Amino acid sequence: MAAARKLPFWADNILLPALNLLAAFVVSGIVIWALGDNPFQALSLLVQGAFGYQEAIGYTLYYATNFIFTGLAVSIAYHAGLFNIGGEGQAMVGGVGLTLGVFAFGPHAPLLGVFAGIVGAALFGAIWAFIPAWLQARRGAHIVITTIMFNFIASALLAYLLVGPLHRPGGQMPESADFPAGTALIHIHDLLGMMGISYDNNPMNISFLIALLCAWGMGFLLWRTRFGYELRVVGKSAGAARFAGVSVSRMTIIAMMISGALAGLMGLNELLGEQHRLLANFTLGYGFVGIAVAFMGRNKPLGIILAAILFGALYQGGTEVAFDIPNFSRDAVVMVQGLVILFAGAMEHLFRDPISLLFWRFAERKAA
Amino acid sequence: KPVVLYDIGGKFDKSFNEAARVGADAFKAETGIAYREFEPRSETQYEQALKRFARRHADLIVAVGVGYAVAVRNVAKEFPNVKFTVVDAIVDLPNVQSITFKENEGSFLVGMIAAMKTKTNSIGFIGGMDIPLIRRFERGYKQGADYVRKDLTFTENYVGTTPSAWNDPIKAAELAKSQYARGVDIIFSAAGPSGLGVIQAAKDAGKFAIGVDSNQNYVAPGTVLTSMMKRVDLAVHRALAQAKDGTWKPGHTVMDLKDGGVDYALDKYNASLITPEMKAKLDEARAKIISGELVVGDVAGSNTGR
Amino acid sequence: MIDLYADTLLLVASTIRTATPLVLAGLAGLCAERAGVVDIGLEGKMLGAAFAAATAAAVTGSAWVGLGAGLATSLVLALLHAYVSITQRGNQIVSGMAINIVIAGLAPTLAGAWFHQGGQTPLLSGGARFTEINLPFAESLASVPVIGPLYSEVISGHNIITYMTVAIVPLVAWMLYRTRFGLRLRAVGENPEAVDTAGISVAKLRYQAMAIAGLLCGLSGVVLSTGLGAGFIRDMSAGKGYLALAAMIFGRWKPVPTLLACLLFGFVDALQGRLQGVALPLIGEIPVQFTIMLPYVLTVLILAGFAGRMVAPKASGIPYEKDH
Amino acid sequence: MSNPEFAIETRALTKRFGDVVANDSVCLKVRAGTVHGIVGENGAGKSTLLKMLFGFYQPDEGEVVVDRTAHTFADPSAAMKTGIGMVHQHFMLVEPFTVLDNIILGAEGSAKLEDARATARGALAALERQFGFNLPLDTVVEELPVGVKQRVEILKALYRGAEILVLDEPTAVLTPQESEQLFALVRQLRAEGKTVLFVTHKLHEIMAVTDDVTVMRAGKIVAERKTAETSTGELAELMVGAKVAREKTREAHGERVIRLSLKNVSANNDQGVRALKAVSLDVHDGEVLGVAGVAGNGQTELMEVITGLRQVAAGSVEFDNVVIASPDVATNPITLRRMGMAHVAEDRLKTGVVESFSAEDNAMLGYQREPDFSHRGILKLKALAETAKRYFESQDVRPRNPKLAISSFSGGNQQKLVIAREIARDPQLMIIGQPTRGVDIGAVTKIHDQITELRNAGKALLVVSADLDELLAISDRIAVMCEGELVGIVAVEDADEKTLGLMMAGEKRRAS
Ligand SMILES: Nc1ncnc2c1ncn2[C@@H]1O[C@H](COP(=O)(O)OP(=O)(O)OP(=O)(O)O)[C@@H](O)[C@H]1O
Ligand SMILES: Nc1ncnc2c1ncn2[C@@H]1O[C@H](COP(=O)(O)OP(=O)(O)OP(=O)(O)O)[C@@H](O)[C@H]1O
Ligand SMILES: [Mg+2]
Ligand SMILES: [Mg+2]
Repeated sequence: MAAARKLPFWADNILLPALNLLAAFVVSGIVIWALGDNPFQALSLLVQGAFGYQEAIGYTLYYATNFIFTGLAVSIAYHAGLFNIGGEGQAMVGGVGLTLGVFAFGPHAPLLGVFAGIVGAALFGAIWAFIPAWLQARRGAHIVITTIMFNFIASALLAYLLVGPLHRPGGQMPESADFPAGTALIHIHDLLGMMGISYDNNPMNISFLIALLCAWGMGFLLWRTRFGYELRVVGKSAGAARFAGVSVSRMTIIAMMISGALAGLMGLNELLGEQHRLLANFTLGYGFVGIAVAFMGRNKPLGIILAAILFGALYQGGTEVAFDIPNFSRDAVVMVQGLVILFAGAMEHLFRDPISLLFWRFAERKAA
Repeated sequence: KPVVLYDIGGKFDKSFNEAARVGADAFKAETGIAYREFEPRSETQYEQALKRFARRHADLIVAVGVGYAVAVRNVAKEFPNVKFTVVDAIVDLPNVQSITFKENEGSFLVGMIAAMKTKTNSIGFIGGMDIPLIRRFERGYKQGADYVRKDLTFTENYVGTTPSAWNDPIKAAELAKSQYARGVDIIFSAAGPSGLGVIQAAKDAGKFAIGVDSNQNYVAPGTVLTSMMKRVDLAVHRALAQAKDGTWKPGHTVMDLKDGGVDYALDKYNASLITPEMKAKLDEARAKIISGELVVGDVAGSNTGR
Repeated sequence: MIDLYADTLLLVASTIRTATPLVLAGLAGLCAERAGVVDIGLEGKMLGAAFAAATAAAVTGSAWVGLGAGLATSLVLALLHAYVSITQRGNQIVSGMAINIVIAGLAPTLAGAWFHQGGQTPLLSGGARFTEINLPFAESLASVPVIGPLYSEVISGHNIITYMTVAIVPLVAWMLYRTRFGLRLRAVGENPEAVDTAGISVAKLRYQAMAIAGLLCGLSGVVLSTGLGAGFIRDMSAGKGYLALAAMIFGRWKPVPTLLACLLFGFVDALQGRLQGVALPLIGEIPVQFTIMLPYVLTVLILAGFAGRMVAPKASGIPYEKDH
Repeated sequence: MSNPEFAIETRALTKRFGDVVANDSVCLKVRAGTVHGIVGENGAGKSTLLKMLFGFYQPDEGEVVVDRTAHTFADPSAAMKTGIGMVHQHFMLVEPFTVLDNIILGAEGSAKLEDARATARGALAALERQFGFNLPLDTVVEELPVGVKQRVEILKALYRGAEILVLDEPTAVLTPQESEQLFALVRQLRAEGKTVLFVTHKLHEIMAVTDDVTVMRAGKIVAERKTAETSTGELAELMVGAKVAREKTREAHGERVIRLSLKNVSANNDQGVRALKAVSLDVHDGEVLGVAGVAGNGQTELMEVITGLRQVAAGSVEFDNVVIASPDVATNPITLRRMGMAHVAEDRLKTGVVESFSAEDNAMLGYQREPDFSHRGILKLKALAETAKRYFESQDVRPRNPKLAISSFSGGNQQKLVIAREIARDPQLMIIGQPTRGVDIGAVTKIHDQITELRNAGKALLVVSADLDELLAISDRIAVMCEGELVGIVAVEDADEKTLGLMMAGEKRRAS
């Protein structure tokens, strides 16, 4: 049983993922080649476009921010034994909360508006997650279904608000008026500017730092605090939880609300950071991809951050490829992302056995 | 080197993005000047794309779609000596040209056609999403029908609330089926690609459908009664041409019946369906609208700046 | 009164049409999970099948060729998912998601490359589609009061795949509960070790189950693009895969309840379309967005109301390893 | 079949897990038509050996000889073909299926279930007559008591034509009655010419039913005896490699403070059925109150109402004269622990520990809120590591690695850890379920000694066990339950297997 033999850390955590990524790119390359484009050009454009220059990095991390938030959201629920497919909807409703907060305080005191927005986003996201959680805990309504349903409901609600109460006066699209002047998260390049470092304009803003903070926070919460311990106990065994005096239903609700709040915070980056207004469908499926991010990151904060950056790079790099290779449409970008999830996320063991076999051959040779 | 930026619908939406592409291709065919293009995946990419091409000194950037309003405003400020033309939205800046359409006027005419053609005295409307832009089509359509006769029953549906509302021909077809089954015999759909579902349902039921944006008569001859054409192709072509011969001017142009910016489609595919009497009535109405004698109602703010 | 009756018939007919792809996908998910493989890749398989079917039909002009292509594609995807989750022991959720995303990108890409109409295939017509079949005497009987309309509106006038589905539900139930294969399939979803020690290959069983799931899901995709629709359009599955999953859970992983759940979804959806713009007593006309969210709200209420706890097959989602 | 002297013979079987040598060139000889016992400490290698005989694990070296031909079984079905049938310690049954479906699974014959079932019924009827079974073929397995489930497993094996039956700790989960029935069945099987090989930790069982016995230690066979020619003492010694004897003896007590007191307590089980009916009893300081009863007669619910895991429907539970449970009082287990109650859960894996957690993390389960494990909500990981280490040493838990997942310790070692955790805080009242289930005698003696020590130290203990010897050995008084009612309480002096057995069956009622 080769699988049982342990690989050195670097092989397990660097070599294998790299190989998987390679496999994903090879397959993508074949498809691109079949479409009549040059895969190597595409790849170099992608890497260049994702990390090649200051602005590119900015965009990459900007997209990554969304994935960190949604990935964390999925992950913390998962540790409590819950499968939250509702990140999308929670992010939407979070966006509503953010907007209300911003418009309530922003006009008078921009800074206050920003804080109100942040609180609103987390709060509304949490509330939107609370309902399915409550239904699961008290009425036994299966959380997977309810969260799916709540995605649809959220989008309808958002659409209503954006052509009704929150509609931009005279606007043609389902979107809100612009946020009051000054109620926005400061861009990283401006921040650096203040520190005298000049950096090209890009949408990356301090919500990225907030995301990192959240990741660290989740790690600390889960593995360093009593609450986190109890949450994980509930996730692993309801019986043991009761034995340990932890209320399963209560924990279910709290965990989901944290999850919802994290999903809701996605709006910080998209709305408060970049769009400066509420848009229908600003979530763009980030909530769903968050599932893949969480599992690719093995539900560990650092893993999630890395997975999120990988996805950010694919988004940004892919866009740049699409700029320059007309045939390489945005759809092709999506396909590449899918392949990466498939190889790097789902087939992580693909190369484990061959590699560890190699290792043991090598070890035995040395022994002999 | 000119650039054309579509909106999320994509350049093959058989609708107004596609029209924009047609216009650009026509320009390319005439002048041999190639253009760059890009289909964004998200609102964020609107601004990203605009900036990118602006930085690479594109001489004219045509942004198609109301969604671009904010992005163009921001980027145009940042690059004051790049020319921008934004279709369907209004941005008043010294280096931006805004072009909007009076969809309601065109819709008025197809509404009249529906009213004159219906045998069941019951006509329908199917929109993609319930948003002001779409409401304008519906308004004009209704008003046009009423202008012909007041005794019509009028059924309307909207496909959904997510972007998939524009890409869900099945749902649209289902809604159309239900309308037809309830006695509607003509449906005007303003739902992008979802509209294809309506046309197909009409075909299956042997009823009529009215296309939108581009001329969709060819999609199902004999079934597509006519199309409410929104000549984005003209707008794009004009902008490109102006930029070429230096007549490009910033400011806001409204394209309406007068300058053929909107109209109903009449071609070999539906000639047999539009009788001379109908045509006469339509011409008369058109004249009245152009002369201003007949005013078609509109949704607040559609053709005035923000 | 007559009116109401007619309206109801229309609703029921529409329900049946809308439910067809859901039922097929729901049964697919059921076969997979009953064997212990969680499959949230239904969406992707549907879309892939829809694309393949539309393409083949467009090229050959034969809906039946399209059917073959659709089934084949979905089958391949299902086996890929099986390989990942059974042989590779990968994460089944990630695998499912991945397949959904790959197809969401690949299908329009290929469509664009082959037909130059963006993410679409050409509109299908005539023999390239499974058009509605009018059963004998549908017309002549239509005039007969009560049963006439029932026959012509509800029973008659669906496409062949819808009629197939009517047969498939009992077939799947029979397979599951009346055959040796079904017994083993259900066992492997509950306690693979028991199956293994009984000398049956766990992997083989699960592959077989996934193959069936693939075919069923393929059929649901085919009906999308060649039956209910007339061609492929990007994202045309529009979340039906997830809805089917919900229906399957709602149906407690059992064929007939799953069917009912799908019919319920279909019905409220049809009802929703019917209620748009209609002024209701007391409430008056409700904003269309709220009518559109009605089906989902209703589902949640029903779940909370009397659905009670739902327990998945014990081993579903857990890759099988021999030790411990 | 021809009649070789040995039904099974293994030649130098070796199995390694990583660097653990689970079986070290084991040569086992089992005479045909006999009952053969295997004993050994937890982790001695018994289960591994059995799993290899059954083709569930493949040996790294060596081979299995059945009926004079050497085999290396690729999988269980290969072993089955040679007539070996195994009853696993953790039953291999599909809980939601009926008994019949479980039995035919994999050996259905016909592709249509009706036919398969019909033919099976016939064959089973014959088997049941031959071996005196009587199983409810159409009942769903999850509704059956353990003992019956085990018979299903055995019938399953016989139905597959097993000539040699292999059982891993068959009695670990059985009540005395059930064990008796099992042994009757085993003798019956031998009479019918079958060969039976089984692992147990209870030496008197070896004496009672086996013809030969093999002793394993650390993966090796250390002794083989004819049962007639050995004694429990010798076996115990061979197993642990040293004399095992109970040092602790119960000392008499003066003061009789009532620590725990149940007054007409009733409660429902998870299905909402009355499972506990007006039970009243007291537990005093310095005494062990044993609770006997056939599994599923309310003992579980009894422990749950006391330990705050189940709502009381009527009556009240008092601890230190405080009402801790009544229809309108429910006390959180954490509070109870702080009041000085400790709980060793009877279902270790479902309740007592979190299987996927490390032994370390399990060392604070239930006590995570105590100041020595967390302060202001922050865990004290260092303190935890030290505590776990202490537990491991005090109870001699093996392998000595607190970072390992608890699931990779044997049940016996898991139990040691749990006990260490629960006695660590010197509780005044201990509620203990199945203290030594699946634990080897070395450990059993130690645990029993600890219980007695606690008693002598004036603690109050309530011990629920399916093992009457155990209860008779450690209790002062024994309460017997039947159908949720307290049949009676007898002082250990005037209690014996027989009377208790009758009371458990609800035949004989008497109060102390
Ligand atoms: N699947 C496995 N993986 C790794 N090590 C194992 C495995 N199974 C057994 N072992 C090791 O082999 C040794 C013998 O295990 P085995 O199950 O045979 O003990 P045992 O005699 O059955 O113990 P017990 O009396 O607790 O059942 C143990 O020390 C254990 O660590
Ligand atoms: N995955 C594993 N890794 C390491 N050791 C293992 C593993 N699985 C089982 N073991 C070892 O196998 C031995 C016995 O395993 P088994 O499941 O037979 O325990 P058990 O028989 O239930 O224990 P007990 O007889 O004490 O109840 C234990 O010593 C355990 O350490
Ligand atoms: Mg064992
Ligand atoms: Mg054991």
